[in-house]
Amino acid sequence: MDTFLSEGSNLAGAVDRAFIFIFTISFIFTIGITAMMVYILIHFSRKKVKNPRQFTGSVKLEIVWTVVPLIIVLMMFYFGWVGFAPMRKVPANAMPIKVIGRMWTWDFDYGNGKISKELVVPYNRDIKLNLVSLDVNHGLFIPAFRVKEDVIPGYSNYLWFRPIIKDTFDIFCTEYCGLAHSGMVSKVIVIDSLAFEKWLVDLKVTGDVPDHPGLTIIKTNACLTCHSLDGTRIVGPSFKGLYGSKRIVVTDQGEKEVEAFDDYIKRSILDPNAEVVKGFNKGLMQSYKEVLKGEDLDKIVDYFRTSVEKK
Amino acid sequence: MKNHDDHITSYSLNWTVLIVLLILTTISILAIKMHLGAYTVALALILASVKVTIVLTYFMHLKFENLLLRLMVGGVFLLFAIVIVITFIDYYFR
Amino acid sequence: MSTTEHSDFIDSDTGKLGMWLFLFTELFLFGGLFIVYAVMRSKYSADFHHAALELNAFIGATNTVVLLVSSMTVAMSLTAIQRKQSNRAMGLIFITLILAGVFMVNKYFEWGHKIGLHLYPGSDVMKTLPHGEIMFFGLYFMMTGLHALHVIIGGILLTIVMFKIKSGRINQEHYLLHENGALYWHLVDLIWIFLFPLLYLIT
Amino acid sequence: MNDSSTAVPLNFLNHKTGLWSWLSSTDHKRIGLLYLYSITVFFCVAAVLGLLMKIEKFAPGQTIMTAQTYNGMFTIHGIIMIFIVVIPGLAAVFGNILLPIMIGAKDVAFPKLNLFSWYVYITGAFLGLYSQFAHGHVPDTGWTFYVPYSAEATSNVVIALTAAFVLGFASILTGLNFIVTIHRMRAPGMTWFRMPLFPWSLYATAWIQILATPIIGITLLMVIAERTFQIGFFDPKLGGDPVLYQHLFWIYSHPAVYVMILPAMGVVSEIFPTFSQKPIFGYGAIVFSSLAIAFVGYLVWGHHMYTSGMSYQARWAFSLLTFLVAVPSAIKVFNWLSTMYGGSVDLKPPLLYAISFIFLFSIGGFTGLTLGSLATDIQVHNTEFIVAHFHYIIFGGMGFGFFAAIHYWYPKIYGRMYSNRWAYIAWGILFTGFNILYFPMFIMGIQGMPRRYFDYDPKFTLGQEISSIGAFILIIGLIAMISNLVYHRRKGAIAPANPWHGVTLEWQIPSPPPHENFDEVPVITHDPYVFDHPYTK
Ligand code: HEA
Ligand code: HEA
Ligand code: CUA
Ligand SMILES: [Cu+2]
Repeated sequence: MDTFLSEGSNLAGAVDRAFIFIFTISFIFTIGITAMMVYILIHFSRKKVKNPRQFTGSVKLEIVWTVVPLIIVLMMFYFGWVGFAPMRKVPANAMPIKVIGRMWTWDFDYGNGKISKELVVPYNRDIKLNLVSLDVNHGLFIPAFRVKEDVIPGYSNYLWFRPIIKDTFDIFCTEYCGLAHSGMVSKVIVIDSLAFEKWLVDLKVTGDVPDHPGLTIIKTNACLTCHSLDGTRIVGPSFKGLYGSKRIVVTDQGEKEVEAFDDYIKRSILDPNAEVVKGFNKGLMQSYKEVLKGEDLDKIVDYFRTSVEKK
Repeated sequence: MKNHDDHITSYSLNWTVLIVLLILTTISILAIKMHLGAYTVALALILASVKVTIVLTYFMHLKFENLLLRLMVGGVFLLFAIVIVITFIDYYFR
Repeated sequence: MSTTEHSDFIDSDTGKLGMWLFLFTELFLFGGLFIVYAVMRSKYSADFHHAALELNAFIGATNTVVLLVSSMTVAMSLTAIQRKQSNRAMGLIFITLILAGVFMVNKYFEWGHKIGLHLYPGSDVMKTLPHGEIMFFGLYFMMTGLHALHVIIGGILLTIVMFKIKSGRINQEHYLLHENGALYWHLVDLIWIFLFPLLYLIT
Repeated sequence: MNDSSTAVPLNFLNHKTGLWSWLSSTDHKRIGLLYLYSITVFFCVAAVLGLLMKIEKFAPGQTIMTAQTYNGMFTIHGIIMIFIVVIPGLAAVFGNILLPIMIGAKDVAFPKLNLFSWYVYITGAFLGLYSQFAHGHVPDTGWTFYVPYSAEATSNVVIALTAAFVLGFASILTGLNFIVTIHRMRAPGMTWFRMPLFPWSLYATAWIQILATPIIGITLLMVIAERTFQIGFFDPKLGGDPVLYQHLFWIYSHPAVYVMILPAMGVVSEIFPTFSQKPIFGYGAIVFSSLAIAFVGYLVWGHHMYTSGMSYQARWAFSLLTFLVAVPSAIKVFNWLSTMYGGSVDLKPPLLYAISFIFLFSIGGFTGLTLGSLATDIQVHNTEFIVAHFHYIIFGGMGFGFFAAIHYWYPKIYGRMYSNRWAYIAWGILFTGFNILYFPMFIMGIQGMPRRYFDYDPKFTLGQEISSIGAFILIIGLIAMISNLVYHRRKGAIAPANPWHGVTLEWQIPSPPPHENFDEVPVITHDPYVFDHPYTK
């Protein structure tokens, strides 16, 4: 199928094998049936046959043409299934890109507010597209990659692929979405990993920058009712500039100075009353041991670190 | 053009059927008070199905109809059940 | 069989088969709603539970009993006509119609109460509810509304039957319409038997 | 029904005259003809829309219409063709005219209901047309009315939905009537397995009609409720589920495609024995495969939703079921071929159409298998490949089946013969045009040309041009065919009662049939396709 439509992704080969299998069988049968009909028309024409034979059926033949097509279609099913199954198994390290469909454009969101109108992907990397619709149904179709999934509001659908040809390919919308449905097209551009990194850095930030996951955790656990982000003093010390700063804390043994790195921050969350920053009251904060698990703590620490680094 | 061979259900049979139906209704109302958890829906549906079967057989005279009609009714309910099951192949595994 | 000339009389088995087929389509009509119900309930089980508390299980149960009894009276009226007791048949149908009326009155109060609470589709209160509850009330109004429509149609059909018994056009020999009217009424009952636990008895 | 002395014997066409005698007739044959004429008119309207779309697509960019017009056009083209033309199609036209005759009855079980369903049908059909002209936009949702678009679009979608609902009701009533007729009205001696195959196919069809149609009815009602009362069954903004709508829609609309094709299969099952003068091969297998198609066909709807984000398990389960439903179709094709084999085959126009039915239906069916297979459907879903698939299978299958039927029973219905010569010529043009029109769409579809596209990438220009030219050839063939039939309705040679030496009951009564079909009730003593019976010798 190369001359016809390039096999632009790792998934294309198996799909094309299914095509070829089904088309070959179909071709053979169509030719066979047509040839048979022509043969009958010539050979058994009324001019030649005056005494049609009056047989009415044959159980043996019925069984044959029930079982043989059954086997054939099961094979077709198998090929289709084999070509399809990998499409739903996304490799764990695939690079996620959010695709936002709305009447009648595509947005490709690379995170941190970096949104592109064209899908630029690094060559030979696993890419996962998370499909989101803001209004009605759309369909994301990249013919050269043999992938297509609908983009349906209220649902989170996805697809993945690994581009294996460096080139530019079409993207179509394949779910009817109103007036400019046919105009809802874009391109996918496959480039070198290095070029991709550079492109991504150069991409202007146009969208909302989402919260750091650590900050999300901080917000959902209502930490901000006692600790501010901007340096204001509330019930507890502010988080501003926390990471790496030096603090005087009061412990049971007396005062001491600590540097606020990972261990200290985690200790303060799990056992807040062991070391209390001088000038604040003990006993106001409960331990979050039961609420926040290790991974969450890492994210929180990471948030503090990155928020300091940015300055 | 006449209904000569039609079976006539007696008044007393009708009464009996009603009483059974009322008892089943009471059970299904009481059942929800018993907090059976996940089984409540199942129980409610089973009881409803039993009631429906009774209505079909006696009130709607299926018991006295020919086999073909009974098969049709059974088949129609079965088909609907299959449709629900197949729909849930999608929703259950999502 | 159909060996006689064209006539307005439809032979009873033919007519009854036609009615049954029609009932099948009715079942699938409600069936579509049941599919939606099943899917939505599995998606929003907590909301469904919560919203169902708004429904008055007592009215629901009363209406169940009303419909079951009315089902019996129709069945009995058929027995009566078969036994040539026309007056009794008419009386029984009359009771059925009264019960249908009771059902509708209950429904009226039930709906009226909901609407009084602004719990109807598109209302201001409705917009503030969680999705699952909106869905529950949507289904509630659609299902009971469609069912109530069937109660009304069944009532009209039975009224016609009653007048035909009076005029003698339905009698011991010819009671196809009566039979079909009764079948239709039983269907109304059948559907309610499923609606009741699904809408009112959610835990 | 006596008057053998008068020049023109009384028959169902002339025993009463005047428009009202038609519009008020409960005679199944007249009702069938009412359907035939109304369907032809609607077909021509929708076909012209199809042609206009092809002209628009002759070149990329806007040529003769705006995108809005184009979108409205394929919507109404699809609605008319599916709901008004092919779903009633064969069953309402030839089923009505022939079913009672073929089973030896005087009429259907409920003649008044039959007339009533025609009126329901016409009401629905005009509602459909009205949605085009009513105040506001033309509906532009596609015939599938997918939500949320259909719940939000500002056009007259509600009218179009109501039309589809009303039409569904007519379809249910016809199906109900046929089932009862077949159960209760067969002539003495006509056991189930002495019934010809066309009635059998109608029987299977009728079950689908009464069990599947209510689902679309209630679904459309829900969409209407959603639009008018903001009950959000399907709109995600209100907690609804757009994919659930697709489930419900296809629970009906997939079985509906077998409502279209099964009667056509029944028609060719009549034609092959007659024109081979040989019993049908594998009568039982054909009967049971019809029933199997009806049953399994009810369970495969999800193959229209492979890309909708269904669960993985549902996808392969639906794929497997889809492949199973192909087997009964295969059985039928092989039985038809074997019926001709060893016969005395006479290539009259009806047989020519029946043979092209096999050819086109096979291509449509095999591409259906391409769609049924998961991997390949992902590629061609919602591309022109689908458009080609269903035009091949609906127009090439049901359409050519319809043309076969009309050429077969024309002399019976009107008592006149059309010109064979013109029938051959028209067929030649039609068949050529058909393939030129639709085959390129398969190729473009695989290359990625999506459907419902007003505009397209210039790389598809050549294919689109070839396809558009095919449409013009096709139209010439169609006009030739229709003219041949219309012209000879009055001018044709008088047809004998049994021009093709058929053996089923309709050929044993005069052409056109008398008002009450049979002077005396036929008593059936043998299987339907026995060719050495005294009647034919
Ligand atoms: C008359 C109407 C009709 C019929 C009969 C069929 C028959 C079939 N259809 Fe088709 N279909 C449509 C009308 C029809 N279809 C329409 C209108 C659509 C598009 C709807 C829309 O989205 O707008 C559609 C769409 C459609 C899809 C959805 C595609 C998509 O949107 O992604 C699929 C997928 O599986 C499919 C499959 C099939 C199959 C497997 C059959 C089978 O029944 C075919 C069986 C026939 C054969 C297999 C050929 C004959 C057999 C032989 C010659 C013997 C040899 C056979 C073997 C060895 C197997 N069809
Ligand atoms: C029975 C079904 C049927 C039939 C017969 C046809 C026939 C035709 N169809 Fe249609 N089509 C559908 C069913 C059908 N279609 C459906 C269901 C859709 C999907 C809609 C959707 O997406 O929602 C569709 C979609 C569809 C599209 C896709 C639109 C898109 O996705 O962008 C196109 C585009 O080319 C098309 C074209 C045609 C053409 C050119 C014909 C031609 O074959 C028509 C040729 C015939 C003529 C031009 C008529 C000639 C005769 C006369 C003029 C009569 C003269 C009168 C007398 C003498 C009395 N159709
Ligand atoms: Cu977006 Cu079509
Ligand atoms: Cu289908």
